[in-house]
Amino acid sequence: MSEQTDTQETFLHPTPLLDELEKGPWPGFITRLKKLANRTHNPMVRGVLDQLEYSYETRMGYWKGGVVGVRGYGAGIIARFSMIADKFPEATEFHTLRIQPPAGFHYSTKALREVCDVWEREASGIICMHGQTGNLQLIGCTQDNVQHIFDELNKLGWDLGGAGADMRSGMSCVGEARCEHACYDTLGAHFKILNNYGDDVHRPSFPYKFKFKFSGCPNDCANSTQRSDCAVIGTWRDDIQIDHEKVGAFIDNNGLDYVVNSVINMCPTRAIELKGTRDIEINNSDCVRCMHCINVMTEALSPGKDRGVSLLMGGKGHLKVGNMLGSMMVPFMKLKTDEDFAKMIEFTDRVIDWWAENGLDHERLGECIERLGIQTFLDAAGLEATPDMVEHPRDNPFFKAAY
Amino acid sequence: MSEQTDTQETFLHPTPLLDELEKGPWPGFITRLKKLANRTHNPMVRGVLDQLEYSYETRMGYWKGGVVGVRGYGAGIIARFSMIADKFPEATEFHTLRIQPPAGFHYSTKALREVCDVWEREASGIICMHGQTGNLQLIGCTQDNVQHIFDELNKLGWDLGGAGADMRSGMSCVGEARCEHACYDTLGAHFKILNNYGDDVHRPSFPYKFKFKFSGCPNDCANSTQRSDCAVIGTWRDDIQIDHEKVGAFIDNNGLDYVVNSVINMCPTRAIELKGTRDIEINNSDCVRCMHCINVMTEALSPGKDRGVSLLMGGKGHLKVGNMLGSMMVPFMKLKTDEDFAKMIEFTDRVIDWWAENGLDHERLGECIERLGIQTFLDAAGLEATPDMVEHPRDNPFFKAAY
Amino acid sequence: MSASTEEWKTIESGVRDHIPELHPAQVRNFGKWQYHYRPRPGVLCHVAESGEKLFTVRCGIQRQMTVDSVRFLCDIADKYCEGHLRFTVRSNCELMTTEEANVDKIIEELEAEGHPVGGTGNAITCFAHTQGWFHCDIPATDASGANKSLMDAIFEEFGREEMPNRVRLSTSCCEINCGGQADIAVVIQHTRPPRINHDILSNICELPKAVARCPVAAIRPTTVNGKPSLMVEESKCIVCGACFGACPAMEINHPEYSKFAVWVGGKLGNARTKPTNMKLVAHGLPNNPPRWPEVAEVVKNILAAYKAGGKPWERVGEWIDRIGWKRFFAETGLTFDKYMIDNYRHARISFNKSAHVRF
Amino acid sequence: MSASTEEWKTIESGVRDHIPELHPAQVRNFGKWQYHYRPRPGVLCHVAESGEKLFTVRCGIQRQMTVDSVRFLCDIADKYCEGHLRFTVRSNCELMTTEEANVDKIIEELEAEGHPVGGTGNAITCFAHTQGWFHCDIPATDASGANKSLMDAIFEEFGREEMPNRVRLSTSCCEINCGGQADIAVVIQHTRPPRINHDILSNICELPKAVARCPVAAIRPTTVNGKPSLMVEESKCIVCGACFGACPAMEINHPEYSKFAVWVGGKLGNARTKPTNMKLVAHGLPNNPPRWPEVAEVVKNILAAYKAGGKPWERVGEWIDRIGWKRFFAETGLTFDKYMIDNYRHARISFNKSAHVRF
Ligand code: SRM
Ligand code: SRM
Ligand code: SRM
Ligand code: SRM
Ligand code: SF4
Ligand code: SF4
Ligand code: SF4
Ligand code: SF4
Ligand code: SF4
Ligand code: SF4
Ligand code: SF4
Ligand code: SF4
Repeated sequence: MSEQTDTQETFLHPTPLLDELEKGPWPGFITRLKKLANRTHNPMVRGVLDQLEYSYETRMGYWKGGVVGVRGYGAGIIARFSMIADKFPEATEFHTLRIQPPAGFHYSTKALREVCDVWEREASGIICMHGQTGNLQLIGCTQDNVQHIFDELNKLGWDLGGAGADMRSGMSCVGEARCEHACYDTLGAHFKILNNYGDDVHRPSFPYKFKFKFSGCPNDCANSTQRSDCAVIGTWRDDIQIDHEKVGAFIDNNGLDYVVNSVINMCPTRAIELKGTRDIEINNSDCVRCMHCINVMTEALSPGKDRGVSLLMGGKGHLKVGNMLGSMMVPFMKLKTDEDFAKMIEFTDRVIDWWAENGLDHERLGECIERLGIQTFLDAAGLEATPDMVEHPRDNPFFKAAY
Repeated sequence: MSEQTDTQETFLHPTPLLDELEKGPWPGFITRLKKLANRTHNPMVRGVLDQLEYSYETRMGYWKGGVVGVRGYGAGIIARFSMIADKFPEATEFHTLRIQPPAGFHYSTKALREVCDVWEREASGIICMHGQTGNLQLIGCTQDNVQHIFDELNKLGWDLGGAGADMRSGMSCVGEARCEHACYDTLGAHFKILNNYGDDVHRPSFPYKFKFKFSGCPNDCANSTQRSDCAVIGTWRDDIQIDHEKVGAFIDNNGLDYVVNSVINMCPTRAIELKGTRDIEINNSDCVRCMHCINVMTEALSPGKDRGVSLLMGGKGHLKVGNMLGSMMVPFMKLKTDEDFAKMIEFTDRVIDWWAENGLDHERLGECIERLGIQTFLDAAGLEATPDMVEHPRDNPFFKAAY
Repeated sequence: MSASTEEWKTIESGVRDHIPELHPAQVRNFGKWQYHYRPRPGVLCHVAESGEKLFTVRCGIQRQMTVDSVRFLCDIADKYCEGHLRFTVRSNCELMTTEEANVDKIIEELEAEGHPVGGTGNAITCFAHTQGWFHCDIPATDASGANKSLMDAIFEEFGREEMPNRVRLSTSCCEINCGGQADIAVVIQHTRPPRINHDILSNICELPKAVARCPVAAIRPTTVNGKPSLMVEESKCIVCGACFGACPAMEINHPEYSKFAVWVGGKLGNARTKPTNMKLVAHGLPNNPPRWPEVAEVVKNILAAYKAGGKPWERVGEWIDRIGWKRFFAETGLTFDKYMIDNYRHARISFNKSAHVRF
Repeated sequence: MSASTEEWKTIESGVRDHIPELHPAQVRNFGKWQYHYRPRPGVLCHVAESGEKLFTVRCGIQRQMTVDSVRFLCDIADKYCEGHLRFTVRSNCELMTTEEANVDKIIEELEAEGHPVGGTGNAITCFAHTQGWFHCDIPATDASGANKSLMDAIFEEFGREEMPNRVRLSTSCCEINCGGQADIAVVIQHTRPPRINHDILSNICELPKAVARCPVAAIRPTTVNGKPSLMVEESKCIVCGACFGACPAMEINHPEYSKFAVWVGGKLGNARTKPTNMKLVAHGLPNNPPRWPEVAEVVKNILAAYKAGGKPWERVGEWIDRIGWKRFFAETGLTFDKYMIDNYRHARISFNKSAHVRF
């Protein structure tokens, strides 16, 4: 080991490898953690840095899981016990609370400061903003204290998110709160739908995890297609709105070649035609709602007025089967009125019930559909087959129709 | 049954359903078969028509297989015994000789008439031109006579093709014999390579069938990619030959818009650029040798001069796995000199040996590669991996590299 | 017919040498062709570097020929083609001559005998078809008859070059699909698991082979009347018919429940787009000999929609790629149903894994 | 820290209501935004139907934050943003103001504290990264450290909008890939079958669960030293690491043999082309803390080639689709090898099933 480079204080043990991460322009987590430890003299933070330094040295991880929870809940805490607590007793425990943030990751400073205060007072003071599933992750507390901390946070209006075989916390793009493309209120939908499944967030009873993600339009800024079991993506059924004057202005400003090369030629179905030299026309029955032209000419074009959502189901990561993208199951539904929401939840209830009954242990919805066949799923979900669901009809004759 | 509609002769029994197939403008096989029977009074033809009529009535087939062969060969005859010989004794036997035609289905009338004469004299007189694998199929003889017929044909220079778990007869497009696109001599290659495997054509010892098909260029008029285990497809490595004057003439004749819409815009990799209004330029490193521009502007464009073949392997039909297309295994090799052929056969020997050793019963090469993994296959075949072999690199992390 | 008497020692000659079989002009200009054009539908003219022209007349034949019809073609070849002729990979016959003046004569004689001239360029050409009830041991229909009926139904298009691009057709008499992939294919579809004929099974069937043949392990050994036999787990069975090929007692064909399916968008060559498999667009059509009118209707509708909507050089599958499957079903009047969504091995690959959607 | 004493009855409040958390201008113009533009990298200006403008300053943070750094951002939000702030799905922080004049001040204060401003439009943005040695129980590396090192290496591009289109990056500390699909992803790759720690296995492992977790049935029950244990059939094992998640005794990580792999062309949204999975383009790179220079080198090369060759709006995968994989490997100096050809479940789908080839 080389010499300790941190000269500020002596509270910390030497971490020469980690100190290398204090170099360079990107905000450094080591620098901040060290500052925190030096200010608060929190031994857990020191212990964790020591163990991390040891990981950097030995190139191995040293956390193991376990069962840590709060009263009445079966999930929401990720337990971490050091496998080498004898070496680093200060790192013996390092549990994480997964807190559900407000939809779209919006915070008042008041709310956020309250969390910080509890977390500094009661635990490590380390906060991950945010986990890839979207949780506000409060990293680093002990088993003893976890109930108390949770109670404090719960009093402030915070609740735990999902973990294990349950409904996971949702994620939503900023949507109508600050985006002109949003075709529905992602934040409201996130709030209503996740809270409808509150019980399932807290009490694992599914075959495996289930994630909702909410994107206001097909740009899918919330990564819903790739990373959720049920992607709720804004779309529209009528024609793209064109402000022809602004099209003309756009062409004047950017040049005709830019419009041809970067808009017309990039439409995946060649649905856009140039009209003369200062206008375009869109053949809306060929448009697949990809957003590209609207993205580029955002002042001149916008989604239609008859807006709603598409539901894509079965997305998930690599594990075991290779990455699965969610696939189109409900091409269009309205999602605005209470009735619309009731319908949507009736539908996802049917889907989740079917999966809960049929899914194997550790089997995601997409895998379950794949194993049992899409026909079985469609019947259970009460869906009619449409060509929107496929890139193309089947290319093998191996099916048994009911006739 | 309705009344017999055939008024020419009384040799035949009534076949009212088949007679319906005598209507309409397309050449009718029933009409010709009836004419043949009426002229030759060959009872086998009558019996077969009777049984076929019965199939049309009952919507079921009535042939079963069996073992019929000629001395020293294990394949080449498709045996057919009637399952209802008691009903149609004249149709008791109806075996087929699969004869290998000359490459590209070229015949002198002399050669063809000789076949006809033997076949009318000794058997049914029914000839299928051609089977989908490419055989000249002599349909309809008895077990008793099959050796004699084969001897007669063999004396005339004909030999049997494949059937069963063996090397099947090859197929080739007309190639250099009448096509300006041909990048190698498909007929010569068919002749040399199939005859190299003559023993394997006649004596089944493979896990299953193996087919070669030869197409002179990527238009693949011999359906090699879809329908053969080893597709030999002509291609070129250097630049497309352009006669710029003829490009100009083509544009003059067909219009600029035709060249833009039907050539430039249809190039799969957009490798073609318009130069002014009377010429084009091709970016050959983007060209994927699809043939389209050459097909359309056949006078002005032609394949490069450094010609050879690509080998695609593993193509086959639907059965059990869904249709498998052959896939690129050897992007380029020369196939002109004896040395080139020796190299090619050395390679296909290696592939076939590997498959013969590793293939399960009834498992085609493509299925075997799929089951054992492409890496195993490449190693056995002595091939280096190249990006030409894939549409894209793998999208899952589930492999074990040797390091 | 006489039985073989003398002992002829087989010469394993293999493929017959093609050189003597070629038309002399093919030999003269071998590898030296420069371009071709089509003077009219059904006629090609290839021009060699030497300037020599070779005219080809392509005509339809019945594939299941007789010595008489072969000899008829030989007669024409002797008269006009220096004693040579060829056949195409799609069972058409090609008569070649260097004399332009012979072309019309050849056409006249062919047509007089009922051989239509056409099938070139952007015309439809003969169905690649298979053996069927006429010869195969596992067919559920007759491919030659279906071919004849269907070609009658769309006959005009053989002699016209009016499609956006060539249209390859095929028809197969069982799911094995010896007819291959095609722009439009008509294939028998099994719809019921095999009924097992226990009477004959134990005599004719290699049981383990039949068990091994099943791709989904639906066949299990069992005992029937004290004899070793087989049983099919019907819920697993995907009615592929593979077992029937291995064992004739696995009766998969049925006079009523063997149905026709129609497939589109198969592509064999590499022009523009890569080769593609064909896709299911209609099934459950009756197997209705001798003329299969219901199938013909579907094929005609698809052809009409493609003819009306395809751009020059777009093959059927390329046309659909452009307009989308939703419009394909709308424009052909066919109905998409849940069975058209894949549920076999690579099923999810064909799902619409995106928010791309048309309204 | 004090232990919980009184009994608080949990309120299952679930997701916290977002309305009070929004910036007042977000509430006023909810659902009424008309368009936006980017005055400079890192700054968005959204214009509402009412004409009101909302400026957003986006800055990089360290994701694994401390209460101090959160409070720092709150201070700025209190000063300039009416007491509100938000974070993005990629762990950037966004500070919003209706006062154009505040923008420069916010930027100044952020930069002074080491928070770079950028990540908008066609810039690169923060790696979606994961827990790693810092917290996870199955990591083979440290994603936070790798993220820091890699962001340092390509730092300039965060503050510039000079790429053809946005570049999404991710890094994951095991093959499970919690970081998700990305234009360029850096993921630990297991390369050796798990070593089984028989000492602890029988105490901590639900054996049947571990057996069931294996996707290729490589794990079998066995007996070791008289105790029930497990064994791995190494030739079958695809080193996926799934068993390690189910049972910590299946030790898949290794200080030397856990390697880095680089993936490209993942796409999450639907703009133009459908979402796509990322593809393997480099593997066997050393897991070299604390700075992982070998990995940074590869990422930089890919970015440089893309920056030079991509057309406006083309994402990494779309650029490669256009130029072809052969040129991608040539232009990035990476080496294609046989392991990059899929041999898993849907392998053959990714083969080049055509004669399309580039030279
Ligand atoms: C914390 C987090 C990474 C991060 O640093 O942000 C994470 C961390 C873990 N993930 Fe994850 N995943 C996290 C987001 C994801 C995502 C991304 C997403 O949700 O958008 C995915 C891909 C999407 C998906 O759902 O498939 C993801 C796919 C997985 C998987 C593989 C699931 C699959 O079917 O492919 C596992 C393995 C498993 O569940 O057995 C997994 C398992 C784990 C475990 C629980 C490892 C384990 O089995 O013990 C990790 C706990 C780490 C820890 O100590 O906190 N994690 N994981 C993310 C959750 C934070 C949060 O709640 O906000
Ligand atoms: C005769 C022919 C159809 C025709 O009328 O043209 C034919 C007829 C039969 N085919 Fe075929 N196949 C014929 C070309 C094809 C082709 C096309 C090709 O070769 O280009 C294919 C698709 C390509 C391929 O090789 O996969 C083809 C794929 C099959 C298969 C499925 C193979 C697969 O792996 O998918 C079988 C089933 C089997 O072998 O078990 C099969 C089996 C059969 C059998 C032997 C049925 C059986 O198992 O008893 C048929 C014998 C019929 C008979 O009575 O003559 N036939 N078969 C073709 C051969 C004539 C010839 O030798 O020239
Ligand atoms: C004669 C034949 C080869 C043989 O040795 O028998 C042949 C001959 C020619 N083909 Fe072909 N093709 C022949 C079967 C095929 C097949 C296979 C098939 O039909 O089963 C294909 C693949 C079809 C597919 O992709 O599904 C085929 C795909 C082509 C193409 C590419 C068409 C496309 O744009 O997709 C061309 C290019 C063209 O049309 O200029 C072509 C071009 C040609 C040319 C123009 C080549 C030439 O310059 O001489 C020949 C005259 C074609 C015409 O009809 O106008 N040939 N051609 C085959 C005639 C079949 C028939 O009787 O109808
Ligand atoms: C803030 C954020 C949503 C949120 O609620 O947090 C967001 C916000 C916007 N996105 Fe996004 N996107 C955000 C993550 C994403 C993601 C997901 C991700 O990064 O993990 C995607 C999918 C990426 C993919 O396809 O792999 C995404 C794909 C897009 C696209 C499509 C880009 C494309 O051409 O492929 C647009 C359209 C555009 O750029 O005009 C877009 C456009 C936008 C616009 C312009 C929408 C608008 O009018 O307000 C927003 C400003 C973008 C900018 O940076 O210039 N956003 N956007 C996310 C910022 C992440 C960050 O901090 O870097
Ligand atoms: S997904 Fe659409 S609505 Fe949501 S932030 Fe992105 S661009 Fe806006
Ligand atoms: S949204 Fe996409 S598909 Fe629709 S017109 Fe615009 S670019 Fe084309
Ligand atoms: S495959 Fe090529 S060379 Fe052969 S006939 Fe067709 S176009 Fe000519
Ligand atoms: S051969 Fe095909 S890929 Fe090459 S330039 Fe011509 S059209 Fe393009
Ligand atoms: S398609 Fe089936 S029934 Fe028809 S010839 Fe081929 S194997 Fe026989
Ligand atoms: S029809 Fe196919 S799936 Fe059904 S039992 Fe026979 S082989 Fe198996
Ligand atoms: S990628 Fe693997 S190691 Fe990293 S956080 Fe996710 S599960 Fe843990
Ligand atoms: S690493 Fe994966 S494949 Fe290997 S034994 Fe474990 S679960 Fe099975």
